[in-house]
Amino acid sequence: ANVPVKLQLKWFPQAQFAGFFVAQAKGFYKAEGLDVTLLPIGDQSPIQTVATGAADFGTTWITDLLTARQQGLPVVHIAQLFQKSGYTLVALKSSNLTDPKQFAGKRVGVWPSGNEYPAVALLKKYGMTTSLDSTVAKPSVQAVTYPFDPSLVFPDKVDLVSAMTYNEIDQIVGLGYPLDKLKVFNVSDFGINLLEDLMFTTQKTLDSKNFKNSGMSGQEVAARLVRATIKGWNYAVANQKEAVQIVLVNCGNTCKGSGTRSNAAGHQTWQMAEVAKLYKAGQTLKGNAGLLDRATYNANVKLLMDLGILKAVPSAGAVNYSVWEEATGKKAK
Amino acid sequence: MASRTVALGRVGARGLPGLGWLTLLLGLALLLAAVWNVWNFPLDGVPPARKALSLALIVLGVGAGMYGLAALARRTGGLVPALLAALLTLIAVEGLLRAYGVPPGLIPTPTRVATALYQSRAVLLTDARVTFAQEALLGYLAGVGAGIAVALAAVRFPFLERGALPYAGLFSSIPIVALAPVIVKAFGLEWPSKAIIVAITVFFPVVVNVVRGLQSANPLLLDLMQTYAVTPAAAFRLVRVPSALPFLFNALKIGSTLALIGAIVGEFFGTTGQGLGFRIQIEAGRFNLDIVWAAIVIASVLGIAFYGVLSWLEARFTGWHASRRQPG
Amino acid sequence: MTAAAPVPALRERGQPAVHLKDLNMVFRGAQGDTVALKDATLDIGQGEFISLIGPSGCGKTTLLRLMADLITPTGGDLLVGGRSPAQARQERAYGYVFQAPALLEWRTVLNNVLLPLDVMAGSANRMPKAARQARAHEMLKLVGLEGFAARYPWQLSGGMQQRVSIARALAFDPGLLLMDEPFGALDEITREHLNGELLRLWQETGKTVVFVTHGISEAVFLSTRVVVMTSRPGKIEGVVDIDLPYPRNVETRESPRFFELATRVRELLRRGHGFDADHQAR
Amino acid sequence: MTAAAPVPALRERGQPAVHLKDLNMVFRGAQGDTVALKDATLDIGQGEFISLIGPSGCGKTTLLRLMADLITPTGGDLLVGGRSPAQARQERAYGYVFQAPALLEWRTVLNNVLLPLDVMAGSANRMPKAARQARAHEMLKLVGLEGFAARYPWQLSGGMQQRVSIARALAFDPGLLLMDEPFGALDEITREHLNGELLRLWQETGKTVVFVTHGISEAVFLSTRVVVMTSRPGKIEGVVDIDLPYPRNVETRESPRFFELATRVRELLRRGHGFDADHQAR
Amino acid sequence: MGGNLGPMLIVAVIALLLYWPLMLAVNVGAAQRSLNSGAELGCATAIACATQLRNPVLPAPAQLGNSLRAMSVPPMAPTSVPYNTLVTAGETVVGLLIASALGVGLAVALVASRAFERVTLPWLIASQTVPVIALAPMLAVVLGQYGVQGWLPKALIAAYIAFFPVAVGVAAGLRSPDPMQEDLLTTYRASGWQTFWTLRLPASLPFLFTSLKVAATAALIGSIVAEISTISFSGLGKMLAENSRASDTLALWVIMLYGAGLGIALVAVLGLIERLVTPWRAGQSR
Ligand SMILES: Nc1ncnc2c1ncn2[C@@H]1O[C@H](COP(=O)(O)OP(=O)(O)OP(=O)(O)O)[C@@H](O)[C@H]1O
Ligand SMILES: Nc1ncnc2c1ncn2[C@@H]1O[C@H](COP(=O)(O)OP(=O)(O)OP(=O)(O)O)[C@@H](O)[C@H]1O
Ligand SMILES: Cc1ncc(C[n+]2csc(CCO)c2C)c(N)n1
Ligand SMILES: [Mg+2]
Ligand SMILES: [Mg+2]
Repeated sequence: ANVPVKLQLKWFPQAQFAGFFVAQAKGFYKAEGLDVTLLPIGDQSPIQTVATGAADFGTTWITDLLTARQQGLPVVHIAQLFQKSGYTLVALKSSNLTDPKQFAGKRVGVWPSGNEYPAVALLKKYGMTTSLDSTVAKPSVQAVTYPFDPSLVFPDKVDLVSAMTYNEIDQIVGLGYPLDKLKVFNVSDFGINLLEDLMFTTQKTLDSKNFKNSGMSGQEVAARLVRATIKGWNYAVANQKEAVQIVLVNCGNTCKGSGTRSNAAGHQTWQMAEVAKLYKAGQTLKGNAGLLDRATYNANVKLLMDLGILKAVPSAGAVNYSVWEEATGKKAK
Repeated sequence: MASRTVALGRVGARGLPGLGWLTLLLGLALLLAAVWNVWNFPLDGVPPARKALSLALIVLGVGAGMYGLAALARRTGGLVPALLAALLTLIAVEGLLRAYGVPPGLIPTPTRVATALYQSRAVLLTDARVTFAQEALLGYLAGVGAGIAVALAAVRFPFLERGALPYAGLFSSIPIVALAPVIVKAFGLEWPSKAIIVAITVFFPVVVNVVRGLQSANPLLLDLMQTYAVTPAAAFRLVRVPSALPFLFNALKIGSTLALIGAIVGEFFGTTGQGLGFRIQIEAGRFNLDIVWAAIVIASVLGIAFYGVLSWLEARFTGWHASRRQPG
Repeated sequence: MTAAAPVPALRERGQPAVHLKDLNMVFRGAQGDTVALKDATLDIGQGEFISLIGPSGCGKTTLLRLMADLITPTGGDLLVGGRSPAQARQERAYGYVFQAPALLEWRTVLNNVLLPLDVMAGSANRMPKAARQARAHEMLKLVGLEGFAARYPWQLSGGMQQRVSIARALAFDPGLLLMDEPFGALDEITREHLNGELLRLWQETGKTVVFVTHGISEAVFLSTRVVVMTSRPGKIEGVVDIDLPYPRNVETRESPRFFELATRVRELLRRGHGFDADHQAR
Repeated sequence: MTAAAPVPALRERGQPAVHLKDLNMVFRGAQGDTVALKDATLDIGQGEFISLIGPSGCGKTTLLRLMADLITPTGGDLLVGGRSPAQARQERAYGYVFQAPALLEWRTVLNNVLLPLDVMAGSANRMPKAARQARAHEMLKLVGLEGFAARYPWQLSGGMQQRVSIARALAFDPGLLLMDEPFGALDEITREHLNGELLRLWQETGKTVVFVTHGISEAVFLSTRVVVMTSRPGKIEGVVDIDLPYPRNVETRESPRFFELATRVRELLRRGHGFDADHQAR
Repeated sequence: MGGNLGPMLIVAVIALLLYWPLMLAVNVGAAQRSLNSGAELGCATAIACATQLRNPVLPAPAQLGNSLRAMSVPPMAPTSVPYNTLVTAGETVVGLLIASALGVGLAVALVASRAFERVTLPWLIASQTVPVIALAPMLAVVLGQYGVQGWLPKALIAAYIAFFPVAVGVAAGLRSPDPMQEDLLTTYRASGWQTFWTLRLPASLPFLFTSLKVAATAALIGSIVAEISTISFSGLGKMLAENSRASDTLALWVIMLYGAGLGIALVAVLGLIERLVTPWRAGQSR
């Protein structure tokens, strides 16, 4: 019998997780002896479901993982899928904003719940502060929080709005603002490359000698999971049309865009193309899909410490390279 | 609601501070020992023997404490037993969380929450001001005012009572959460949208209760007014309004708890960066659950105070009412 | 009875204080109609003291409520002081003591008695505030409750509450008093005391009184005429003229004539009663 | 009175049914103590019919509640059938008719009458279900309500409700009946009818009855002795032996002796009354 | 309520008539701002756009009707609103049942023990003033730790929010019998249980139902919040969350309508049960 594994995604089902859905649909997980359930989630952090054992593995982004560890949750990074940040701030071209330096005095829309850090980091880099920082009395930028839907605030209530390249930008287009009317500030272009979709688990799972009485160790289950997932991603990126079809089967109400582009197939095709760009970058281009780039990681840690979000350098236990090594048979450099 | 039970301030006959206090103090001591026993260890570093000892102490301490508290509560009224119960529970929880090494990112210990409460007091107070004074209070006042106005109209014009009031009953069973996103979308992210959510949630119970109250006037008293041939307005003022007061206060108290919850939920659907709901949401995302709990503590303290003030006003203005009479 | 300018009193007109002719009252209800009053005919003279007596549910209260314009007859004629009941009510021509005390529980005893005076302060029979207070205290004294002015109604026994409501009805000195079992909740001695007071008041002021009671001797003792009613449907069974001499006092109650009249009333009552009427479900 | 095995009746013991010696009851309250009963001494014989009469608030209800073990005296001796009131209550030695009907609104009239039989079904005076039903119907007939068995209390007039509560108290055939103004809400004819029924019942069964009333003639008509009480503090002012012959009927009420006794009671009442007692706030 | 039908219909018609100009007024503003900002809405003027905005402030009746139809069929598909309404209804009902059991038990304890009341009651009141909604996600996480997943945590959170009104209402009800009625049973030497079953419990039923109606709404809020904030594969809350992310305002309106309908239906059902269980109140004026 296959080993039952619960994997916590970090959002509702969509092409952002194409690799996982493909691995499942194509039987890559089965081939590894795993019976994987993919769990969707809304606003909450995937960390908590994994830390409490409601799920065995999860995907999240780096800030979430490191802040959680700082608060005593023993979560461990095991694979890095997206090598590049897809976080952007979007303005109307007509606003004549061309450089982050001009953001002072503007209103910036950000998502709460820990999703606000890339924006904060970018602003800080240009010497600006926000009301999100509780220690600041007179912030130079007014931050507006809202639950992800850009139409709530853009363009009426904010000058700049948060958007993932693969989702919200297309939603904004759907609201009636084609790309040529938008100015997109990709935070990774400004040196803020806080890493996103990664895989993690708990130290306890990794340490278990006999994962759920399967006869396999936790480490081995993790390695098989990572191996099949990378295979799934490689397939999805290579066969995007097919991948989108597989995603659409899984996504119920959640896959549509908004406004005039409120059509699931079209929106997910956009999304697939965009996440493929985030996947096919950095270490993936060097043939090391799934590997966490040490330099980027160190830069991320430094950035978070500069922001005051991390109080100390995370212990070495925060990242486990051996799972990736066991999964790929390569040596992590 | 709890008209008969909310005797928060009454102190019963006091007996000798005997066995009850003694066992309670013993229980507290045992619990403090349990906490001290596992105080300075890393989360995953509590030696099994210490953990076992603390658990044993907690079981004994809670047992002794509850026994003492029960004996005490039989003689002591007012808030004292309840506060002692809270103290007992908090120390026991502190001990349990420390003994099991529960990470603060999951459940913070009471001492951490207290610390956060102190350290973040400035921010939290500003948040509380926005959530309470602007969103909850203004929304509450607007909702109550509109509710009373509509209730008066409904009683004045029977057509409205028959045609519109049933809808008020129906609307009052609509869940706020289903309402909140639509309203935030319609009225924007600033505090007025939250005040509107609050106003709507408060509005319906006020309408329903005030109408019921105005109609609860003793028909005999209305007949009496007839025999005096007074104007409808005078009959209203002399008989209907006083009869409605107990019902109004009931609605005001229900509304007070709904108001805070409405404001906080409203903030989950978008803010300009202030408020207790915003704070809870943002800090939960950063795993700063100590601040989250501190915000919750502030919200409930405000809620209790709000409720208390209303109860006090109720006692002042409806002291004549049957439910407030001393027996005998 | 010094204070309060008298109401433009009914008795000045020389008409019957109350005039009923074939008066009918039918309550329409979901489970059928109730004939509460059938073809009642009666003239009550100025300054009379009329008692209504009859079994429970025979329409005594209904009759009083008709006179007070609290309900409208379904047939027949009704005049109060020569005018329609509605007009009489507008002119505040009568005082009404309800079967239950009907006190405003949020007003003290004194303020309850002051209520009609306050309410009418704006109208023709205006009184300065001090006079109103004095008048209210006087009325409380009359019913033996001057020590309870500052109490709330719930602090009083049922009988005391009833007395407050009597004081209240007397306070504005109406020419016509409609009293629905005002002394029902009182013990016999208090009751007799108040009977005496009421009689005195009636004699001194020349008011017309319509008085509902279950007490035969009370009715005989107080009245100029006793009207005996029967139930299902409510009808006037007979009228007994009470020719007892004045002043009426303790001896009156012990006179053979009193006994005779009481027996007449009892007989009439028994005739129309049929205790069995209650045995069957309506 | 055929059904129901009689309770191990008090009358079999040859002791007074109720024995009071210097009985005191003081209610302690925030605004001071109320002496509701002061040094009451009285022996009630087996099979006696005792009426308690006295002004409102003189302690009549208090005395009944003491006998029923609903409150505990603050001083003096009290024995019910030779035992403590508590024990008498445990033995279900008495039936109590409260001043208000105290019906359970969710039970039909019949089920209200069945209530004591149901509650006691498990105990010594057990009765099969059919017998209980028959008994309840019999009691309803006695009070003239057999047509109303299936109604709910709110569908009845106040007087009818009171009669249901009397039927309920009689249902389990207690040896001692404590009745607190049971006929207060009834018109005089119905009242007289029930007086007759109660008298018949009492004679047939030899029950002991302690009966509170405001009606002097009712008290005289029914009782073997009338106990007159005074208020503030509640005391026994005097006891009047009623030596009227049996059977008592309409003629009894018209006899000179009846009149004499009633006057005696009235005098006693008046003596201890001091209508003025009510004038001052407590 | 039958006699109110005519006036209710008239009011409904008036409300609908007033809705149209109101909707136009608010939407024209929004459309104008969008057009000013250069959006391509597929319509030329603000007036023209007002009834066909993708994100209207107030939806046009036709839009709402279309969405309602589209989201309601096929009724039992996992993506349709009726199906998800049923899911939420199930969680709410189970939550309400748990809340009733808990609330009644608590009420009995409160009435039985003065000491228990003194120790717990202030905290029960406080628990009402705590934004339970903020606690729901954490509660779900804690429950998840013990393998409580799926619909059960939603029902438990619903129960947590709903038990208080039940407890307070029933406690008041258990205390409601007239002291004289209690005395009556004392004279029968009725046991505590007999007094409870024959007197207190029936006396508390009207109170129970009044508070159950309040609790039903609270439970509905609880289960929707729980669906939003915990892992859910179905339910109104899950649909709200999804569609809010997808900027689908019309869908939000449709879901809201279904939620309102569910709340109203729950209260109506309770009213029906109340009539069956308390027949003695049938003709009484309340
Ligand atoms: N509003 C009403 N609707 C229907 N029936 C009514 C109404 N008011 C009174 N009745 C009926 O009219 C009849 C007379 O009632 P009324 O109150 O006048 O009796 P009463 O003589 O005053 O009795 P009691 O001595 O009990 O006060 C009764 O049968 C009663 O049921
Ligand atoms: N529970 C109590 N607490 C304080 N005082 C009480 C209590 N019960 C009765 N009293 C007082 O005791 C006195 C006697 O009351 P009780 O009810 O026995 O009078 P009663 O003779 O039955 O009067 P009524 O004819 O009005 O029924 C009254 O002054 C009353 O105020
Ligand atoms: C469509 C879509 N929108 C937002 C997120 C949430 N999210 C994922 S990464 C990130 C930024 C942090 O660097 C955020 C906000 C998502 N997963 N999918
Ligand atoms: Mg009447
Ligand atoms: Mg009494």
